[in-house]
Amino acid sequence: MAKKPVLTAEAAAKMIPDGATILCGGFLGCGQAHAVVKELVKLGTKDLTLIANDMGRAVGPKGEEFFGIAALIHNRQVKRVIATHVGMTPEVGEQMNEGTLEVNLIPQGSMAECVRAGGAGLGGVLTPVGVDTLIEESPLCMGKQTIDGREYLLMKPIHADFALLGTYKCDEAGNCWYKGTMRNFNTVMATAADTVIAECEHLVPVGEIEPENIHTYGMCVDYIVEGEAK
Amino acid sequence: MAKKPVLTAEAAAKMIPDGATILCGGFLGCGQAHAVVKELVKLGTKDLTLIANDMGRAVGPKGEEFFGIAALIHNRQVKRVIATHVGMTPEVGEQMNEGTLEVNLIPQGSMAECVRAGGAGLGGVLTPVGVDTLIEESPLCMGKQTIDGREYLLMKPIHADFALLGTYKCDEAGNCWYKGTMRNFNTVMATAADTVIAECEHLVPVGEIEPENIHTYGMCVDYIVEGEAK
Amino acid sequence: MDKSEIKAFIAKRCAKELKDGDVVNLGIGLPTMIPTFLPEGVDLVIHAELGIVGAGATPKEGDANYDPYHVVDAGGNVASAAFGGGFIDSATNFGLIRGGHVDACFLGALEVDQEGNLANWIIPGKRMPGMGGAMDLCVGARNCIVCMEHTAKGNPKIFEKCRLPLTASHCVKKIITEMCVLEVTPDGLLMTEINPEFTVDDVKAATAAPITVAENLKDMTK
Amino acid sequence: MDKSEIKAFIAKRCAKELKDGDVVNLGIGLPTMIPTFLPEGVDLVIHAELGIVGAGATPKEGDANYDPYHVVDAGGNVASAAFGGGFIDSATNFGLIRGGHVDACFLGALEVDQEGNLANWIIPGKRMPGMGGAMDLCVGARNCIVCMEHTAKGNPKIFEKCRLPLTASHCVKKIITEMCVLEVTPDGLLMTEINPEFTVDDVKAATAAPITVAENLKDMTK
Repeated sequence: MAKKPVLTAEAAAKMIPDGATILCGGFLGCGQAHAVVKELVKLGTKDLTLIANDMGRAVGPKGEEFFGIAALIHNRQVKRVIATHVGMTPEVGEQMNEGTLEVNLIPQGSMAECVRAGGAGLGGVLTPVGVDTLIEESPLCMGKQTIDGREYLLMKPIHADFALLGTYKCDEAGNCWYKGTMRNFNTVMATAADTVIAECEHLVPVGEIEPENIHTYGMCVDYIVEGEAK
Repeated sequence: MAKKPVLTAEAAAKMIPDGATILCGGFLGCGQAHAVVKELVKLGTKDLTLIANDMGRAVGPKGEEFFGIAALIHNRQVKRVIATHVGMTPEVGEQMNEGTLEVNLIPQGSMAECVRAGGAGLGGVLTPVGVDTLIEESPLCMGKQTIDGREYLLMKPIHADFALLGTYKCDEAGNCWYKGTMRNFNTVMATAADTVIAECEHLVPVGEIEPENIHTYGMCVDYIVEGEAK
Repeated sequence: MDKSEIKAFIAKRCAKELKDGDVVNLGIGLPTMIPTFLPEGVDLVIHAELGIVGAGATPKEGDANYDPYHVVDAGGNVASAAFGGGFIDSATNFGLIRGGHVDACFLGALEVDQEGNLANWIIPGKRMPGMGGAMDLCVGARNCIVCMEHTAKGNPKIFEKCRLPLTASHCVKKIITEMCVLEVTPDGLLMTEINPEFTVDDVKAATAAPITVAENLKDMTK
Repeated sequence: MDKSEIKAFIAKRCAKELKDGDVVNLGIGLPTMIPTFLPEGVDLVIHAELGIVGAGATPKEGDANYDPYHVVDAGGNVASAAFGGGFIDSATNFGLIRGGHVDACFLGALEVDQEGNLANWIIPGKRMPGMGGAMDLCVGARNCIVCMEHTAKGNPKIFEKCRLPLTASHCVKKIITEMCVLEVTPDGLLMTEINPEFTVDDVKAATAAPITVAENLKDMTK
């Protein structure tokens, strides 16, 4: 199988234009593409739509300032956020109240499933989660259906221009393996974007990840970046 | 975590009553619970509904007669089959033509997705696959919907009384790992049955399967059987 | 009861809901105290939204498995997988939640009502951190149990009908507070157990919904 | 052309559709011959329904990776993962197929028509082996290419409208036979290449649908 191109974090970030929609893997910064995100901050790429479980952390695990994509929020590079929880980045709420940031909150399982649907060619997701809640009014909800006597919301598939994965090991064919809780949304996000950039902490030779233990398949990855976990 | 009970193949097969609906992991017998199936054949459990990619093979990889669940078909223990392909078990077609076996064919991806939906609490699957085909008339199809200008079939979630998994390694907590192409439908089937029996070729101590490399989580498994791949 | 003892008292009663091998999700705060009170031999599978099926003890700095960048929980704290536990992706993980593979979830409430409706994620105009995995858990877990102080600053939290936006409707099966245990039934709230420090009238006065008292009302401390 | 050469001829022309790194699914029979004809430096990711992303060469008995009980293909034959390939479960695998992650699928047809409709899985009352993964592949692959002999025992297989039950509608982008290459366009079939052994009239006579001949008709052997 062909090797995937390996880029610097800067070169990868430069591929992302103003106004892009980005699926950002990671959960409170764990499993996020930190090196590429830092370059996006430097570049000042603006009007981004970020789709991620959360917007990173205002304060990192060891006291870092703006851990993960929190820095993009702080830097006011984001115009819209689709997330499940933004409690650890108070600036999201502030910018929303100012009217400079659109925030769409959806349940964690629905986000995972909608991204999966976007990558798997499904027309939508029929989930009981969100029935009788504000989610019925979300722009991501296409209506309510009763099936076998139970109500379900029809949620929209999510697909984006870019996906930024934060992986542990990545082999030269693009196969990825995530340590611990890094995997989270990364595996589904890898399937649901036009261009997929896998940042890894360790670029390894093909064969180091057993064929049975691949979490994200190389065929989903377009570019590899050697990065860091923080 | 608690250890899962380890049963003999015979004891496991005896838990399955006449008329049961069974999700059978495996693809042409690869990744099938061969030992439990053999005991079901011996017991003569009847009126079974089998849900599986295929009905095994009339002839096994090394010339075996009735490889996998093909033996249950041959033994006329099955009243209904939901499958994607039955070309390697001609008796399925014969019994169908005799009117003694109901056969529902659905596309492979739809079967995987319907079983996944059954295990994941989704109301149905909206897939473009099967539109304008005989699948529209399948008992597993609940209708057609147009979303964003494209037609989709709404397919029924699949859930069963039992799931029989054919795994390679299983640890004492029920975590499973599949070698090669054994995984196929096993991982989704493990989530979509009231009682899940994991047959394994190798019962291993907890820890031998890395926490990141578990394919089927022990929380989904009710019983373990030490078996064989053939 | 001393204010400081209330949480432990509730957590202790919650622990009685669990049996060996149960898969449970514990919300932040009070619910995380529940495992402390499990009897010998009751071993749970702790399910964590962030991707741990069978979470283990919290590692301390210096422990071999202390890894704040790779193994964390939904609060961002360092976490671990228990012996036999595993790591999982979010889609599969929430499939298990929605699919009824989690036996119980314990969580707090801003408001809960006699129909089992729960509000615990938003106060319009004030707090909007997001629902995270709460909606999925309330809908998906086989048993959704609210554990909380019975009142907030003396005001009721249990109503005929929630006023705040819901987390999920018709999901709560049981409410466990420092005063009593309430079951949500088709006929409304049924008090099955009481803390002998309180009278039935105390409970009724602290609750903004009608309560039926079980014929066989038990002492929740026993 | 000698009957025995036809399949290789078609497979050779099919190979020109592919570029380095493409993810392809090859149906049984003729399509499996395509990789033989790839130019140097064109490396494909062979996608197999049974759960291989990046399938490798077929192992022989005695090879270290010969494992007929654990690594097989959708025909039940011994298979392998290529260097860099991986094993995958069916739900994820077909998610990739339906989601447009497979660049091309090559498969045969019982019938194909000018609207790109394809029938290749059932002859009512006769053959009903099941569709396996064919419906998913036809709908999901970015390019669905039919490669087959132009006629069956002298009878046309390319129609204005398929008569047999469809595998999928409006899915076929291109038809490659020993006579010609046909593109399915909104205006019907467009012949872009021809085998110089045949005339345009030969092709038309063997086809039960109108054919438009491209202005710049090319030699498919070049």
